[in-house]
Amino acid sequence: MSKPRVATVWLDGCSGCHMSLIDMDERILDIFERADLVYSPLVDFKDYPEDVDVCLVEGAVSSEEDLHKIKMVRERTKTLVSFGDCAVTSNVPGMRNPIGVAPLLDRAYRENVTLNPQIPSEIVPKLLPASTPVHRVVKVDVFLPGCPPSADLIYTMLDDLLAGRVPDVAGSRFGR
Amino acid sequence: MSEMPAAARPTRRRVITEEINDEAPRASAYVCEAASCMSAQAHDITLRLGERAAEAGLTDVMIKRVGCLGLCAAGPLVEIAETGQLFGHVKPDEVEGIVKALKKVKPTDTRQPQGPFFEKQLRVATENMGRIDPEDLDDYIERGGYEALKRVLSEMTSTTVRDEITRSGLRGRGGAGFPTGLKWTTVAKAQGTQKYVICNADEGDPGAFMDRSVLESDPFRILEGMAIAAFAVHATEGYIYCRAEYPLAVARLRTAIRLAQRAGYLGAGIAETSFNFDVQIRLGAGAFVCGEETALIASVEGRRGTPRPRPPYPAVQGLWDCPTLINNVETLASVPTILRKGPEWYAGIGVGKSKGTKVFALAGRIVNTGLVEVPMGMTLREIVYDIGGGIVDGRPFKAVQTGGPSGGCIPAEFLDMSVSYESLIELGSFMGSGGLIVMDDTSCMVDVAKYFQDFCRDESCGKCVPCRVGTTQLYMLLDLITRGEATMEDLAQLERLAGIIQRTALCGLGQGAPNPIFSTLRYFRDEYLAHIVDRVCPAGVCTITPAEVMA
Amino acid sequence: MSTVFTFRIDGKDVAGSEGQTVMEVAEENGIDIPALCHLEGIHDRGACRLCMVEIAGSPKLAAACMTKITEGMDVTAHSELLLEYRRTVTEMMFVERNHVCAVCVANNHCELQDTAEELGLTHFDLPRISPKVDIDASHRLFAIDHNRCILCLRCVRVCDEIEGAHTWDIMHRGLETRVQTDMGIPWGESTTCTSCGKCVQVCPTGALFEKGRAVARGSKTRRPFLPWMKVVAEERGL
Amino acid sequence: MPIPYTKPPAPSDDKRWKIVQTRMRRGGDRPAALIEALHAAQEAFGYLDSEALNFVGDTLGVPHSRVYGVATFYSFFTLKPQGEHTCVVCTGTACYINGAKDILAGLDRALHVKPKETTANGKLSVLTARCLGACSLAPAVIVDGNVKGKVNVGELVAQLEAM
Repeated sequence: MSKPRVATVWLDGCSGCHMSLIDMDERILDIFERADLVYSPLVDFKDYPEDVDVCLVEGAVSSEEDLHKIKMVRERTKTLVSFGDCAVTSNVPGMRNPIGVAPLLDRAYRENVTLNPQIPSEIVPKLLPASTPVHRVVKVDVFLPGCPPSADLIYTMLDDLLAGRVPDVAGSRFGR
Repeated sequence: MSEMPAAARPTRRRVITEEINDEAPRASAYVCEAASCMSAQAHDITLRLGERAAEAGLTDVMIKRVGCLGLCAAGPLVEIAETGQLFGHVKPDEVEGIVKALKKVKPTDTRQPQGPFFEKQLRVATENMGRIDPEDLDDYIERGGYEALKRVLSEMTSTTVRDEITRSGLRGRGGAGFPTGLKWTTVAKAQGTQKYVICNADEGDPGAFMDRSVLESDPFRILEGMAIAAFAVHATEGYIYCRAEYPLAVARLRTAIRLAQRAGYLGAGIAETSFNFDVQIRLGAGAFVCGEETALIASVEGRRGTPRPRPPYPAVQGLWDCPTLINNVETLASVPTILRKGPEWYAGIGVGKSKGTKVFALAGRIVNTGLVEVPMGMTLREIVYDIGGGIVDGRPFKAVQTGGPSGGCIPAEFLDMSVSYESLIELGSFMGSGGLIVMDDTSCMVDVAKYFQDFCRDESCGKCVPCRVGTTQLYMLLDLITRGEATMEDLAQLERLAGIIQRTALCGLGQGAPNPIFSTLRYFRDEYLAHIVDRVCPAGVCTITPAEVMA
Repeated sequence: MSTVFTFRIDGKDVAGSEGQTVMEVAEENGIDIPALCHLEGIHDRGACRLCMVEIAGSPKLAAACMTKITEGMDVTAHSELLLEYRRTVTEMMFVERNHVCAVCVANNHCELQDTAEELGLTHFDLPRISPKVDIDASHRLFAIDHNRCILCLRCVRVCDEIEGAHTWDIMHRGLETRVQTDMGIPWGESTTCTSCGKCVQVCPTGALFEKGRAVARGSKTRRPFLPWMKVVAEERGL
Repeated sequence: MPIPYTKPPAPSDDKRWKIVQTRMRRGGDRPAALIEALHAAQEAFGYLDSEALNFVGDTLGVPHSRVYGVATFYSFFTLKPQGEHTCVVCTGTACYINGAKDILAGLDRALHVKPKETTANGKLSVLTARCLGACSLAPAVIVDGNVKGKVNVGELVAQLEAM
């Protein structure tokens, strides 16, 4: 029997959750002994493959690109994990929600820019009206809050998932 | 300025006879001067009628201002008291017909039936409504006013008064239907030397105007009811907490209090006994939640009208922490009649545990909008079709909403149900203060649920979390549904959340806020599904977001 | 001597004196009932609805902080149903304003955060309200970020009942409710504030904080001054 | 012994303060008279500014923050001056199902004024009320204190424009 296929995805987040994943130290060897890493910003795969068993999603859904990506990920994944506060609550990316997109872009690209202020239109993906948690857009199977979730929690959760158990996320909390 | 004809003295009753002779009038015209008719220039009609009658040389007629005649839809209204002939939609310059009718009245005339709107009613709390001048104490006394109080003070003890009220089976008419006798007994037995009586006239349910009409038409009755209640519970001070939105009611109450004080029916040594009781008015200031008794007390004390958890109940610890009796206007209005006619008479009316009569305000898509009082146990069909005259434009009946924002919508299949506290609760609605709002096929029930949720979130005092936050979230979910953007998960979320708010909110406003959702889901789930699954609003009320915008 | 009542909480036999609340007796017996508006030493208001308990024979839930004990009462303080209610109510507090633990001065020193963890609240299903609310940093020593306020009104009560300044109160109603100083003026312009800092100390979240503290550095040293004040007040017969 | 406390003098010699002071005295100059006093001040001045709120609070011995809390809690009190004319649109249930929404939309369309707002020229304030109890006249509005029933949006706009 082939090993379970694991992926990680990075949407609108600071990559801190991925850092915490690496913080598992030598336990990461144990995990990838038991599973194949088939897609991740940490490794060099170009496309998200079909038939992924577990995917950890870091970051909120903030742009049209994020939205497109998470829908595709959901279609190709069995167990989707909302990984860290940005994915779970929209956290820091969500702080812009009360402000609105237009004033936000104005502040960032016009008001505070002295040289040729302009709002980028082609080179960056369009922002959604609000930055939302992943489960607002697609179905999520496991929630692991934390900013970031501790390496111990990530290990326990992956360990459970790979062993086919319902993951125990007790001890996880918003923030740290 | 030219001399005004004597007849044009507007605010006196017996406009003509008073000036000319003291004999009983041969004919009388009663002009409705309650708020609804007043807003249609009813007062001009009183003036004009007086002038015209004087010009026509009628010296034996009376033009009298009275309270609500009930059939507000046809206002302004004038009634010839001797014959029962009713003139609707009267214009100030079209009073000749009434003058002619006054001329024709013969001493042998008797009141003719006025049609089912009037004949099917049974008036207890509203017995003087449309019969007396609300600013004339003598008129009230002539129709039996203060008989009950005098009997109470001369022949009865506080125990026997409470006993009679208990035996009458009277229950709180403000909504929940708590047995009035039991409440009075609790207050009477509570520890404390100082006790208070409060009349809750903060009628806030949208679509309800019973209390307003009683206050505008028969204010002395409330004062008498309060005095009897005060005697029964050993209170010496009373407050009437009235909405500031009812200026006419407040003005008439102020007049009534002044007249009653002058005549010795309020103040020290009432009716030449040792009983003291006085009443003050407190104005509300636009907060629905102040209808809740603990919030009302906070407001009378000059604070933000926020409720507190009960117990302790106000009957034990109320105004200034003293035992306080709080009764609704209609409850107190029923008291003098019950004591005059006897508890057995009252208990003989009604059905099951719902004794006596109930005043309803008919509104919405109904022909005879107005105010009616009927025995408990009458069917909805009789109220809506026989008394109410059916639906406007002959459209199909869809639902009737009772109980205000804590109530529910009852569909056509239950039109033959008899109305009582119990039957309404069984159907997922609520008696409330008695507003009946009739809806036809032009109303979308999801939109109606959203309307009430908007009301509740706007009127939430903000104290407890489930009401402050939860009502807004229910509104957001309903808004999503009416825009055609919701999923079945959203509907499940709506139901779950509604259940939690009902259980965890602090006061009746929050606990009752989900009721319109529950009842519309119970009877009109197909309309919710139409919005969610088919993305159409069957009644054509809601604006559904086009599919291409959503994609 | 006050009467002693014996009764049960979650099946455990407990005893308390007449006049005590269910919450007080539960605390004495090591039974933890979640609460955010309750704070020993100031008057309870029963508003956060986290301490709702079931009392056998009563169809309605009761706030433990405001329910006086009676002889033989049977209280259920923990059940699956109550857990669901508490989780949802906590969720409501999170989605009402804009709580972002990651950038909060009270991160890891926050009673709301703790409550969420205790109740196993891992995400929010309810729609977010995302209101635009203000931060007032006009005071010399302290600041208030309304994004993090859950309207427990501990600040209002401690300012009134303990400090006696009544600088804080609330304004508006419903979702628009905010705590405010004097006439709704900036805190720094308040003429009644004594800068005693009690409001900051009792704030369960990062809404009220000392200036100059970095993220997660806003640990509030909870000196037990409130119960002590209560004892003094009782001794003086106040 | 309580510290002796003197009531503040009226903020100016405007006669209207006398009315407010009388109403407060009738309430015993105690905190319980707060709502009555706010009613009196709003009747006298049309709205409640901070001068009036401070004066009422100081006279009755109510902390300023509490006065402000009470004044903002009740929707009947207004802390901003109103337009020359007011139009209160009833949004009770009966009015709602008989088209109160259309009235508000019509006012916004024709006069560019939303509920709780005043037109740019200061002529008209539009307010809403939770049921005026004139359900039999639905939809109803109150224009400068006079109830108008069975309102037609076009006629109402014409009437308001003519004022």
